[in-house]
Amino acid sequence: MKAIFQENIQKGNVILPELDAHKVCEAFGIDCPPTKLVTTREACVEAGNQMGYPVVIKIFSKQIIHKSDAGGVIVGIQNAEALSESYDCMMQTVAERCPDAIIEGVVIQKMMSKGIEVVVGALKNEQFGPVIMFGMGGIYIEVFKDVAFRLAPITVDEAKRMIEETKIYELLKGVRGEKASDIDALAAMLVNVGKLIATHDEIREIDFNPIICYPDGCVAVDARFVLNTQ
Amino acid sequence: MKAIFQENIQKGNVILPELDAHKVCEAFGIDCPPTKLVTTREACVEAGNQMGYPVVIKIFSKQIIHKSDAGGVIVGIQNAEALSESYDCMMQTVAERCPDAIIEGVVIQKMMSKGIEVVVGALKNEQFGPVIMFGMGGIYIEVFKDVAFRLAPITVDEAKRMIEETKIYELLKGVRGEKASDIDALAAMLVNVGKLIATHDEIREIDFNPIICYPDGCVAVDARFVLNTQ
Amino acid sequence: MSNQQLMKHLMAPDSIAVLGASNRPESIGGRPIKFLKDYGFKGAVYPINPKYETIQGLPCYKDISSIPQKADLLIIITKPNSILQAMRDAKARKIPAVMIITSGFSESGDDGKKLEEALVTYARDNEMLVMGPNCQGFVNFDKKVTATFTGALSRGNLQQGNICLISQSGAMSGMLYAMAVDLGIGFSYLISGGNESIVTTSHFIDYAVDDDRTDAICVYMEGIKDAPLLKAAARKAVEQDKPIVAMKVGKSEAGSKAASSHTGALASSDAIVDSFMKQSGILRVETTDDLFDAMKVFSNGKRSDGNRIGVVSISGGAGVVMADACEKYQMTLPKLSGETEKELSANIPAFGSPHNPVDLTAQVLTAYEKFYHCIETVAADESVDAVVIFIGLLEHLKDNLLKAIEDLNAVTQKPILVTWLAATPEIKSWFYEKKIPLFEDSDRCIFGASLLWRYTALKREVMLPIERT
Amino acid sequence: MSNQQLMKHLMAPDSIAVLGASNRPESIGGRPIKFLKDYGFKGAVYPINPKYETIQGLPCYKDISSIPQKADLLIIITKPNSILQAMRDAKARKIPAVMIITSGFSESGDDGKKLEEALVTYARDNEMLVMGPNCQGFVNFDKKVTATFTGALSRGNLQQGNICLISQSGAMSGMLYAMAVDLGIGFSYLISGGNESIVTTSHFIDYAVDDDRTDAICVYMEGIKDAPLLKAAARKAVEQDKPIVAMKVGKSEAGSKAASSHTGALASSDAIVDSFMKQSGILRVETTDDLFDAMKVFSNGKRSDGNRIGVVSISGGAGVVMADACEKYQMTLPKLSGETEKELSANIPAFGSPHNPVDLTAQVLTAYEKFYHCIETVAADESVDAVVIFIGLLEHLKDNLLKAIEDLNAVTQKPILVTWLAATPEIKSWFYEKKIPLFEDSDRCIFGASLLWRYTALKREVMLPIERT
Ligand SMILES: CC(C)(COP(=O)(O)OP(=O)(O)OC[C@H]1O[C@@H](n2cnc3c(N)ncnc32)[C@H](O)[C@@H]1OP(=O)(O)O)[C@@H](O)C(=O)NCCC(=O)NCCS
Ligand SMILES: CC(C)(COP(=O)(O)OP(=O)(O)OC[C@H]1O[C@@H](n2cnc3c(N)ncnc32)[C@H](O)[C@@H]1OP(=O)(O)O)[C@@H](O)C(=O)NCCC(=O)NCCS
Ligand SMILES: [Ca+2]
Ligand SMILES: [Ca+2]
Repeated sequence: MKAIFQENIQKGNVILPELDAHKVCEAFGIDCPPTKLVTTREACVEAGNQMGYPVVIKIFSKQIIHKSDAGGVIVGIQNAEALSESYDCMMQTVAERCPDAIIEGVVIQKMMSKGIEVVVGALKNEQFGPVIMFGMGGIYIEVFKDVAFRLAPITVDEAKRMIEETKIYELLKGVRGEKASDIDALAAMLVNVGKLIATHDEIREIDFNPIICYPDGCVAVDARFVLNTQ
Repeated sequence: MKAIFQENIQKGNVILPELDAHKVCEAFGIDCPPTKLVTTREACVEAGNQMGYPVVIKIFSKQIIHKSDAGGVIVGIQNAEALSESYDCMMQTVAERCPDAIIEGVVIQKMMSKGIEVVVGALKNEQFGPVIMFGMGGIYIEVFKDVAFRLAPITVDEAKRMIEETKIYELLKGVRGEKASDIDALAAMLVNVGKLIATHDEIREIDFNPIICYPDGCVAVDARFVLNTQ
Repeated sequence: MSNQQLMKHLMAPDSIAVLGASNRPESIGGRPIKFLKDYGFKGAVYPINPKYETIQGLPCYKDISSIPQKADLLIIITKPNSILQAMRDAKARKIPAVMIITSGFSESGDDGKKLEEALVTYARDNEMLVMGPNCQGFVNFDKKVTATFTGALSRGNLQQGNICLISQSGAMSGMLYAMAVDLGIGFSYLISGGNESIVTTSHFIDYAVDDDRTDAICVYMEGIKDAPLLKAAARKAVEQDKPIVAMKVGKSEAGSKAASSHTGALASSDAIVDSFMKQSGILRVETTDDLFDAMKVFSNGKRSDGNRIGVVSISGGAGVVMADACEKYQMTLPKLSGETEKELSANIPAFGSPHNPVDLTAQVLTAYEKFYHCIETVAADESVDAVVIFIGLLEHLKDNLLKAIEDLNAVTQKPILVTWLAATPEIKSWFYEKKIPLFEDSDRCIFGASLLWRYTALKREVMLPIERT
Repeated sequence: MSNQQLMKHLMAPDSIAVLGASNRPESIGGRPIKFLKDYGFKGAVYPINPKYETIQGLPCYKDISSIPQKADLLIIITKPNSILQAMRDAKARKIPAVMIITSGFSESGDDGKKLEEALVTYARDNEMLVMGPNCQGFVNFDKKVTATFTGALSRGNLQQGNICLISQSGAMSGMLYAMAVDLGIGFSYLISGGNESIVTTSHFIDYAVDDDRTDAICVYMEGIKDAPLLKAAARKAVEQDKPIVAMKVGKSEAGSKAASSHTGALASSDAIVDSFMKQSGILRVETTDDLFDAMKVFSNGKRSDGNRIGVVSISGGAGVVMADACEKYQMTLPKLSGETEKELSANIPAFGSPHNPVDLTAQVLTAYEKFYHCIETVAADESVDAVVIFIGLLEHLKDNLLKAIEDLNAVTQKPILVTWLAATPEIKSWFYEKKIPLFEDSDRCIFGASLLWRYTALKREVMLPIERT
């Protein structure tokens, strides 16, 4: 675990790359969408079949910053045939548009279905040490400030109280006859994020934005770790 | 105008059918997505080309209540070719699944792009008469109760104050460098909805949910008129 | 006769008959007579009760027909079943206005409802003005008309002033009055109309807007009976710059459950009343404390032009509290101009602060001139719409401080509000007399300032020409 | 020596030396001497000042070395540059604790900061306890230690009780005390520690938790200096069931602008302090009024087991206001049991209501037995966690009403809170004496009840066994 952070800090990375972030999450029991780095069309299709459709593929290359502009992102791929075609198509387009880039492979990821979006974050406060945050997702968070904070680490009970403190909790409980989200899973995730920030000096800030909540689990779609590089 | 309501009330319709609702909106300067009832594949494609892609098509038949189950809804059609194929495909599936239904045609509608979702509503209050409502869109409205009310009709100034009273206004103004939504258009729509409810005894309640706001206009994607049928 | 002229018989009678008057001064039937005598009502009072020759020293009459002269107002305090006959007798005696204290009408079951309907029909048919039934009554402070049995008047003071207080709850009316009296607030009218079978709160408000002695109208409101009249009266009030402030209770009542739309589910009756008030120019507040704060700031005729507050404090600590309160009540603490800060710097020791919220330090307070100069400098700054002065304890410096505040209040158009923590009774009385709003909590003081601004904003909105539609 | 024993020298000294004592009783150097004399401090007081033979009638000493006996506490009120020497002299004289009122240290520029650093270094090296500098001082009400110059004590009362009030703002400390005194609240300690260079608010809180005479600790807080100690003290307080209530100001201060994440942008320092308090079991309130309400409810040792309030009112109107307030403060008005309602129905006239909020009507109040029976019935209902009684005016019935309330308070474990609108001074004093929380606004009363419940909930959360992780 430490190794991942140290390595990236030595490289001068302020932000942990996606695949490393996934590794960290996995080690701390934080679910992310199934994601895999592949280097052949066959491996890609096999991965797609394994994780189930729809999937997204993204080009993996240090030289390509703006993946979309390079034709390096294809979303909503519904089956193996389309995946195979998309793979070829992406390789061709990227090669045309960025002839100098070294292509290390393609990241394939399961596309997550709709659910209730929330945010989980963490940071180090000078005075109080590690702090975690829970709040509503999407663009609304900055306007409604529907967030709760706690000093980390926290217990499951504390995590639940954090969730209950927000208004988004009403939605997580299920309104208008909709199924309730998996609040146990969400609380467990908060506890885990708390452990993570509390035990790693290398991390400065964490943003999971959004986390999608389902009746049976919740998944961190975007995991952003800001490292302590100085 | 009156005629549309009277006709539906005579038929015992509590809810105004979509195409009639669109007519009412048009007459009152309330933008809806371009929508057309067509009866042939050619007319459908022509309509699609005219309104621009992507489009949605929906079967139009009094006998079919659950359109989706009958294969009577296809969304995300990206071009003329796909539209033509989709039309044929829908006709065939619907005919198979609902052999007894009388098919009056197909409704084609432009698919709206993402924007900020708000809600506009109106109703008649026993004591105070016509009332209009403005608020945030989506599932959040019931939890955050981010709504403003006014007795109708209202002026443009009052409409703007209504909008400014809500927190969603912060988002409409544009956060994080995003373009502001067209608040003038939204205010004009509120004024028009106010006129509509204030001048028609036939209407009991109105829900425009959602209205999608763009930097250049706003569109009522779903217009629901509840009629006074007693 | 205009509504206003008719209402005058009720609200400003020259002579009053009391049916069911009692010789026991502490009983419901005895109190109005006692109060009319004690507080010096100048007109004629005719107690009516077959049991007595005299009541509390006044000649008593056996029935309405026996009173020696026409009365403007008949107060009725007899059993419900006697009311209709009393109305007929009043009609025969050409008494234009009747106030019925008696309960047992629409508030209590079907029989009462029928009785009230009969009463209303009779009054309408005969063009008689009826206040109540089931009402606490009213006080006209200028004419010393104490047509009420509220225990609040038993305390021995009739505090006259420019606030008209209307309470739809009878019990609350006396309590609010008594508390406001302790806060130094004076009244033009105190009114509680009971069931409002004919004369409604809207009528009282309409009447008060036209009343010369009333500068602001404060209402404890449970519901609105006559919305169009209230709207018209509120419009008139806005034009005459008389604030109407309503503490409307029932916020927590649930919306209609049977709604068939999203809008219907969200539109609670409270939300709709709220819009009505906003659009009519009625300022809504939430608690009785809020209502008292409104009385404080609107007893004083000054108005605020904006939400920018210049704070002058004797302590740095208070500044943070003020900033918190400003954020809470949507007020701001503007940056003062360069000249203002320079001028302040020249007068404040280095451990103070010339930035808003200005920290004078205790040192500046010992001399009238220095203190006056500082608060005057802040008040004169163009970026400031209202001045808040924060003081605590320091009763030994009160002569300087009060004189400076009074002098500033006289020369500036801007509202001056004072927070004086732990003020002595003497200091409080001084502020009450000068009608300079005084608060004992900075949060409440900023709230008071916010009421001034909210009223101005509301007024502007309601006054906007209709053409912009 | 344990921290608590060390702190005793400072907080409960048997003898006090005052360096810079003055013969002018109204000056900063004169007041502590005056107060110690006036309020009857039993220990030795040694004024030190080379200018005088005697000070305010006490023998005066020319320097620290000359005092006849060891002092527990040295109060310093001389110029900043004299402090280090005074510390050395105190050390030589084996004085364990020093309180420095003088300003001109870290609060005022770089020179002051250096002076304070030197002071801290000296004190640490020599294991001396230092309160201040730049502090208002403290009062130990039981021992009559008035080590303070606050003007609040010039009013001539030392109101002893069970609340420890700590204010990080010196000016606010006296003002809060004076206001609380007017609300009938009594104190164990009044403390303001200034720059907290060595002894911090956390130390004071820790000390107060262990103090037998303190039942609740109320803090006016600007910032936290020693979070781990505060957390430990707060934990101890929870275990001993002593509420710590903090009015933490600075809510409006903006979050860090330089944040590189979403979380960072939202995590204002206030939000983080807020979580710290929640997790430590410190109850946070917002305004000074809130703080006084906390003092009222926590002066009384009763605790609430839940958020369900049984309201007994003399007026139907008050019920709506209570319902509004309950919604605002997350309290509920539960349905009473069938038996309770039946019992109430048998005692209340038909125009009252046996449903929560119970409307007794004025009729029930005239007899002690009936009133007592009704409030006792509500208090006994299992669905009720706290009882709120609403009264207004009615001072002529006070003997019956007060006796019933007192008797109920004695037999029930549940908290009794009273809203008495327009209560007379006599009625107020009665409540102050009985330590039954009295409010003059129903909204505030429900807020007070909510504090009781919030404290219980917070306590339960903090006490939860850690194993559940
Ligand atoms: C009106 C009310 C006070 C009368 O109560 P009461 O005292 O039981 O009734 P009484 O029959 O004794 O009448 C009261 C007085 O009027 C006199 N009276 C009775 N009938 C009368 C008549 N026809 N003509 C003249 N006087 C009459 C009685 O002699 C009595 O005087 P006394 O007290 O000196 O003996 C009572 O019915 C009532 O409504 N109370 C509630 C009032 C209230 O709360 N209003 C709303 C406030 S928000
Ligand atoms: C400490 C302070 C009050 C001294 O102020 P001052 O009156 O200007 O100072 P002085 O030099 O006159 O000293 C005060 C007294 O101590 C005496 N004194 C001075 N030096 C002394 C010494 N070395 N030993 C003994 N006594 C001494 C003086 O004679 C004087 O007594 P007097 O008033 O009877 O003449 C002042 O510096 C200060 O800090 N004020 C602010 C205090 C404050 O606000 N604290 C924070 C509250 S939140
Ligand atoms: Ca006037
Ligand atoms: Ca104790």
